[in-house]
Amino acid sequence: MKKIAKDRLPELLQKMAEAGKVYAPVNKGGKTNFSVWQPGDAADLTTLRSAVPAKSVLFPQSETYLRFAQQGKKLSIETVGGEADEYVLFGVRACDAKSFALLDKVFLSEPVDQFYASRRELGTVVAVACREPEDACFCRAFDIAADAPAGADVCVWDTGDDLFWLVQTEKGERLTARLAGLLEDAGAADDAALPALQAQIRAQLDELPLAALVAEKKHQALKQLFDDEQWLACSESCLGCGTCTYVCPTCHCYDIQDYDTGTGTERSRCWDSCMFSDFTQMAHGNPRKTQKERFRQRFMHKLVYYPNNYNEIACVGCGRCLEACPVNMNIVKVMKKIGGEAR
Amino acid sequence: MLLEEKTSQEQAFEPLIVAFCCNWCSYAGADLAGTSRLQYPANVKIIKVPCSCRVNPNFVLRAFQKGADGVVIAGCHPGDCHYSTGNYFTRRRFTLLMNMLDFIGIEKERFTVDWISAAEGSKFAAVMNGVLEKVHKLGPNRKMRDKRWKR
Amino acid sequence: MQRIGVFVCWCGSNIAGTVDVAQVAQSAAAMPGVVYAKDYQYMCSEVGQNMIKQAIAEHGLTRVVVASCSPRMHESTFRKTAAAAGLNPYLVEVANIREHCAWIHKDKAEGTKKAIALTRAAVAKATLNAPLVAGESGVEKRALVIGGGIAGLQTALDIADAGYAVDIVEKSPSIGGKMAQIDKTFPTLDCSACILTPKMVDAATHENITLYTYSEVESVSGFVGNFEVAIRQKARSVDAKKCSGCGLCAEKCPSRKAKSEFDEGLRTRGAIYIPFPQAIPNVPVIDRDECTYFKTGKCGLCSKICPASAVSFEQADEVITQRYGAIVVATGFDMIELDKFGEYQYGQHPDVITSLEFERLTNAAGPTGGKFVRPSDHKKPKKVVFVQCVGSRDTSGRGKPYCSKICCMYTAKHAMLIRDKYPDVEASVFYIDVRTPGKNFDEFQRRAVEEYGVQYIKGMVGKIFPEQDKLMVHGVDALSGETVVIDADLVVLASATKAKDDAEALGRMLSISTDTHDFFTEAHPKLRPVESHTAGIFLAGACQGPKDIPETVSQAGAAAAKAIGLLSKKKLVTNPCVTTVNEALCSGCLACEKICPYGAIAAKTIELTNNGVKETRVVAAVNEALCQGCGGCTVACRAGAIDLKGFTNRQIMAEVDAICF
Amino acid sequence: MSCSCSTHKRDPLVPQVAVIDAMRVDTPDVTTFRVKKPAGGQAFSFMPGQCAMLSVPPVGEAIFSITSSPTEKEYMEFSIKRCGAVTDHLHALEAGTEIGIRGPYGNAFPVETALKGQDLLFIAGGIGLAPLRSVINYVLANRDQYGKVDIVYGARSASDLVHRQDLFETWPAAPATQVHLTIDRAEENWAGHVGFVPQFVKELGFSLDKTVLVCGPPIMIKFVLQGLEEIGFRRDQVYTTLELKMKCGVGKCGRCNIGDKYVCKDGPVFRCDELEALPDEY
Amino acid sequence: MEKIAAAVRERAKRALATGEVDRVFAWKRGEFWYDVTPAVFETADETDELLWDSFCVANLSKYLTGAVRQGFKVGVFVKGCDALAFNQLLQDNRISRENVRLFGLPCPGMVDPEKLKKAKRYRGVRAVARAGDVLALQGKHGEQQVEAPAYLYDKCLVCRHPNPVVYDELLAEPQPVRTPDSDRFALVNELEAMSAEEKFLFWQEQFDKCIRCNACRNICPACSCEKCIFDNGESGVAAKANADSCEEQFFHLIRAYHVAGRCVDCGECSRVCPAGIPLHLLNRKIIKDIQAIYGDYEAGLDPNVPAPLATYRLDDADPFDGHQKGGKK
Repeated sequence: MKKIAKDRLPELLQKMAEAGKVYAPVNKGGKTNFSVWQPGDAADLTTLRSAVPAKSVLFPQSETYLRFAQQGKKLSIETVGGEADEYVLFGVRACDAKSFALLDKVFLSEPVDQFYASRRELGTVVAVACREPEDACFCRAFDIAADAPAGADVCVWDTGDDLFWLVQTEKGERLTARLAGLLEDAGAADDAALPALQAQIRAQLDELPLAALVAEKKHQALKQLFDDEQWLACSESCLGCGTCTYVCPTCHCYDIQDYDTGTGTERSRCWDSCMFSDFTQMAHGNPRKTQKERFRQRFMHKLVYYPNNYNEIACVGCGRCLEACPVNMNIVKVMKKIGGEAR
Repeated sequence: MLLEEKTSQEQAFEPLIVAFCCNWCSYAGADLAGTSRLQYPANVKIIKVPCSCRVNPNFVLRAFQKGADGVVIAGCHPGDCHYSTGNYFTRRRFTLLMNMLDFIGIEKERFTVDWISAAEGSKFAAVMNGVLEKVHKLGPNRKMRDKRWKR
Repeated sequence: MQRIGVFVCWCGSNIAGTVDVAQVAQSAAAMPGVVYAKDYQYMCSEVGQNMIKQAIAEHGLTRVVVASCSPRMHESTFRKTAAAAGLNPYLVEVANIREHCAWIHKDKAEGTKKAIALTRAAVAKATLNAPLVAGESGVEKRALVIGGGIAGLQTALDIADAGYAVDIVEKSPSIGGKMAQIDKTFPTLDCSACILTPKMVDAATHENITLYTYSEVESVSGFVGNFEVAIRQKARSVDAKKCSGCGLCAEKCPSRKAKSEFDEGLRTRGAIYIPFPQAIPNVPVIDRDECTYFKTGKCGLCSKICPASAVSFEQADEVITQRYGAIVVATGFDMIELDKFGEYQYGQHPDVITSLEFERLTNAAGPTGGKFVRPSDHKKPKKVVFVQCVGSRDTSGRGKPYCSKICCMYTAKHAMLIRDKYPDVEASVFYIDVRTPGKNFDEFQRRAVEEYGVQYIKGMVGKIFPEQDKLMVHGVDALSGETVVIDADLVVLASATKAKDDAEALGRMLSISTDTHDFFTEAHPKLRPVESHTAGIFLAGACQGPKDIPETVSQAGAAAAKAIGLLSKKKLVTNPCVTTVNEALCSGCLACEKICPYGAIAAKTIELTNNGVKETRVVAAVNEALCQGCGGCTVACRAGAIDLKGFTNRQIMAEVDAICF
Repeated sequence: MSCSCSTHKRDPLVPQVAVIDAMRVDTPDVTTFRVKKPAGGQAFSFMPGQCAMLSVPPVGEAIFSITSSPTEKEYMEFSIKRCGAVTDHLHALEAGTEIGIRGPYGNAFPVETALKGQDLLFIAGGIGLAPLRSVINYVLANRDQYGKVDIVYGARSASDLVHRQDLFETWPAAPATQVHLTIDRAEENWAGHVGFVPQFVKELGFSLDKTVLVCGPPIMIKFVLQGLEEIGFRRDQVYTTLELKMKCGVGKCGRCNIGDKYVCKDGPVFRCDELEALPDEY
Repeated sequence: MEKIAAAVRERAKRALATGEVDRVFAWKRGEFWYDVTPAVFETADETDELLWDSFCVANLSKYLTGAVRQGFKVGVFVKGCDALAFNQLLQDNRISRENVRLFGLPCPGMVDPEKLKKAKRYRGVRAVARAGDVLALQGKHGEQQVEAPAYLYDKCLVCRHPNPVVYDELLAEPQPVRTPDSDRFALVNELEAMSAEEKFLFWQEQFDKCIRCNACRNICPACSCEKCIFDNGESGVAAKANADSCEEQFFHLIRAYHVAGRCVDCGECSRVCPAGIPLHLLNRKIIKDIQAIYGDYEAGLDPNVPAPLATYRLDDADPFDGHQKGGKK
């Protein structure tokens, strides 16, 4: 294990940035989000949840990936999407790290989404353990260890004074090697302090209001769950905004749009939400006519369809939707109502 | 002589002014300016609308997005509206919009509303010259530009 | 995508002089959708037009763009050209590269660049043009004239003479209006009644004219050619069919407290009365507020003595609904109240009167039988002071900021008449300016000064103090700067004219606008002075602004001509550039309805099945015949549910994009 | 993780250039586009029932079923009905214009497995003939590998019948192939059957050993399935192809799922007994 | 507040039991002490779950549009700001007054859990009770009392109408108005005083955070269009994502403009924004301008008074006049 004094974090980021872009949680205009770190930016390791999940680095909210040029009847197409250079994604939490694995199943399954794949390939993920989990956290329901984030290339713990740095993968090794001058070897005392810190985190997790939440694949038949009469009651308060979708680290629906640049066309894709009324609107009708159907789609997808296809629930318990929903409707309430324990 | 003194950068800046003119007064005023051979810069390009009250704030923002450095709405003088009350609404609507643009940091000088009658060819030219002068001083509008739009 | 043809006009050297037309055509050829582009010397010439027609046929053009002079010039020409080639005329767009380009720029490169941009905008708009078809509606061959004064009478007579039915609605019990109250008219000093009465009789007896006196317009709906008007005929309490007009009832009526409206309150009348001897119809009316029978249930004398048993206390208001093709508003004017002008003692002292009261005072049929005496002691005054601009040209807020226009002339008339009849009476006039433009007007006023020795003092009266039986008029002679004090016996105030108090309400009913002073607004101050903004509604007389009689009569004739022109049409073609509502998008907030100056938008309830659930929803509906196509509603509509044909949101934004190219 | 350098590997969302070789107006609102690579030939290989995404910048993309048979190697055909911005734009193009194309998307009718050797009954309505035509022509091109072919096809009116040459000349002339046409309402110069497709199918009364392929408007499919069941067909004998809003075509953008199946990836061809297990959300 | 809550429950129960209404829109307890969800109650039995506490911030008025349109008779609880919203919806013809039974609830101001969180008073809390302006935070380790005003939503601190302006019956004693109205525009004034550059940078940073989730729009009682232009591909201005920053400017400017003169200043847009954009400032700027230029008008106060953009005065201020007089230059 390596370590570095916490107040030297800017130096560390600076060093990383010398080799390529570094995405880090930075507070701008009152909210912390992952953005390309610039000298002078203070990385925010206190805020647990970035307003927008870290998936935005791998799967940007909006990405122009094609350029068309037309000359008379001739058409030429240029691919401009994806990432070309190595970069570091610093400060991801366990839940967000887990979300990458869930997104991988969608985007890296055949046919592979090359734009996502390039970002996944070229990025080195540095995860940070959560020192102070919050009330809305329920990552534990999905066996995610907030005290020991998995799925990252490097794991970092904030002890208050120091950052412990534990390499997880070869990529992490390479990054660590680049930072050799800054990171120092951790001592025996540190090695002992880490389990204590982790235990302290776990103890906090035990105390959370949702600590007892069990998330397992629903056992009922798909159609039975689909026809559950609770959907109406659950969805009645839903405003049909896309807040839950856009703050969700696992939601991955997207739209494709053309933009006329005046001299050509740019095609981009952007996040979309199945909560929006026009998501499935076709010229001759809409299979999901009311908010109930759209609401059901979102949660059936997370709790039933995705698990059917990939054997895991598409939720990481980050709690963002619990915090962000304007009317406090969220996946926990749905999990408890639909085909689950009757309250 | 004056032109030569300008820096090359200033010379390169050719502002684009989009002017929405009501059919009955200001468009006719622009026609009169033409008939009277009054000069105003070619940077001003006119879009005809039946009445200034047809101008949607969307159009104004759209023009700024697409690279306009200034936008003008010209209608009949209040009280002279062909549709009797149209420009009274124009007046309220764009009083608020102008203030909003100012509030988010778009210079007020980039957005002009003026009343130009069919008989005021010279006023038309004067207003356009004035707008251009102001916009020229401000320089290109970068604040609302859609960077994807290539001009 | 469309197949667009672009035609670039040289306009001789007018355009070609500053615009490289060939380059414009060449650039146009590369614009999206353009399949044909050509330049020619004169597109509006027959050869040019044929070129367009031929290209439409040969290249299967679906849209035509002409880059030429202002569309105000030749848009209709090119539309007709397209129509002749079988293309909907509204698929034509004109790029104004002459007035808006060639004529204002000197640099050819610059001009060419701009011409290309303007053409691109026209192409972009044309791409989104939709074929539009003008609708048709019929015309009800009947006109309504609101107001039975000289303006209304003249209008009605002219329309009736042209062979169309006309109804006159007059609020008071008799037609005649203000002119009937006037003694003599300037500048010829004709007897007002002598020239008016024949017209009143003509109107009453004209086979095409129906009079609704003591009546008011209650509601107006519909649109040009097809108005539907409800007229409330107030209960006269006298059966007009039975009444012989003998006047016995009015003579015997024991109630004598009511002030005569006709005589400006200078004498009283009965509760049952005929407003004035020449009144038409010559049928009395019971003023129910004054009538003892109506107040107490007792009396009924008139009923008892009426030889024709025409008095009918039970008579009720009647509402008549009638359809009209045209409406002429001729509601006239009033004089302002003078309660804010305390310095003149009007209302305090009986010998301070208004000019209109003076007319009654000098009238042979007036309260004094034409004897020139002052109201207080019925003595002949020795010194009369006239004060002009009482409330006119007054920006203090007490009066009106405009010039009432007639006062200079009638004041001169009054002074002249006094001096003519009673050379021993001194007449002085306080004035700010003397405004006498008009045929023989200035000569008239000068005669007053020069021949009749009326003393004109430039200046305003500061205050009037009653002193014993005199009125001490304190003024300033602005020319000498000296204070002038005149010990007058009678003071006549030329009070300002104003619009009728109910003008704004009537305007709302008719969907026509009023100006700041509640005078009705003409469609264009110069070019359409007798039309209102609402098609089919015309204006005559002082309801549109202060006017004298000759002006009023000529405007009445003009309004009649406009109305006749309208009524003579078999069909009206409606402007196809009107708004339409996309009901699927409309949320029924009716913001559009609230701002429509023509009342063309109304709520409509539709039933629809939304996701299998039946719902009723309110949406806006446009009456295309009323819509004039200003497009104001489209901006009020947040959802873009209401859009203007020919100037749609998409079209204008396409123009913006193209211009910003 | 595979190599993912975007410049070397084509993303599934990236189209290739193809050219509209010819356009044939079928009905007032349907035109058939013949599309090939600029150098000639199919843009990619496919099987009957699969779809392709066509791009017309700057309007956008839309997915269409390929109506030509893969056995026609020189080109691909798309019968496209005007119903939105992309199709409007396509209809206004001229032959020779280049567009973008990507695919193939979705599964195909099981022409090489379940349909082999079977008597086939095709039932189509309106533009629904487009995907089935690919199968029909594939079957006719490999005529000896399949049993009898019956084609029931209906449209609103005679002028709305697409692929008239196939309907009136090519297919009736093919061995052991029968074409049964109907239109919704009687009209002059129409001697054929009048009535809706579901009723017509019942009237024709086919033997129950056929394998059925159905495509048409949702309401037609619904009543055809009902009718077939009434006659005695089992659901597992019937195949249909579905259409939902699609953007990516590769099962990722999240719009076209019915339950846990993505129409663009797991469909669009479904055997009707499979559909029954899915939620009724299409 | 508990006492009123009981009355609220009782009233809802009675309304449903007697058939006075078909449905009641109210609030329901969620997972946490601060977690309250709007809910529809259809039977009297369900009303035990009904709630009235310091976290009933959600405005229920907008939910009425659907139910009323389907012909149900509905009962709804309205706080001060909710009642303004109700009136605005009424003015926009989105609901009809006849089918709605309005239960007015004078509001003591709602508590912002974020503020408690920031003040580190958040951890371990399991329930919050309120008596007047005292909040009792009950946690595992006992109770802690704090002053409520410090933790109220900003919007509640400048609330002008704690008491409903329209109701059929009022279920509690009216609340006093907290702060003078003038505070409301403090931030607007501050921004107005900045230079164009500063203003632009401020908003740029704010708009950059926007994720176009539409929460601000969907919660807004003045945003009640059948289909928003930003959702309508045909409108030509629809755009889903922040492909370019100008689109956020466009969206927020036009949204603010669309609610100009109709915004009841409930502050919900800012409350629900997951990116923390002070969107209400755009609306307040317009409200301030309207009041300064066109006189006192308060959206939602009286649905019969024409909205400022639906009317005009001949002598309206003309800020444009005088830019270029005459033309005789």
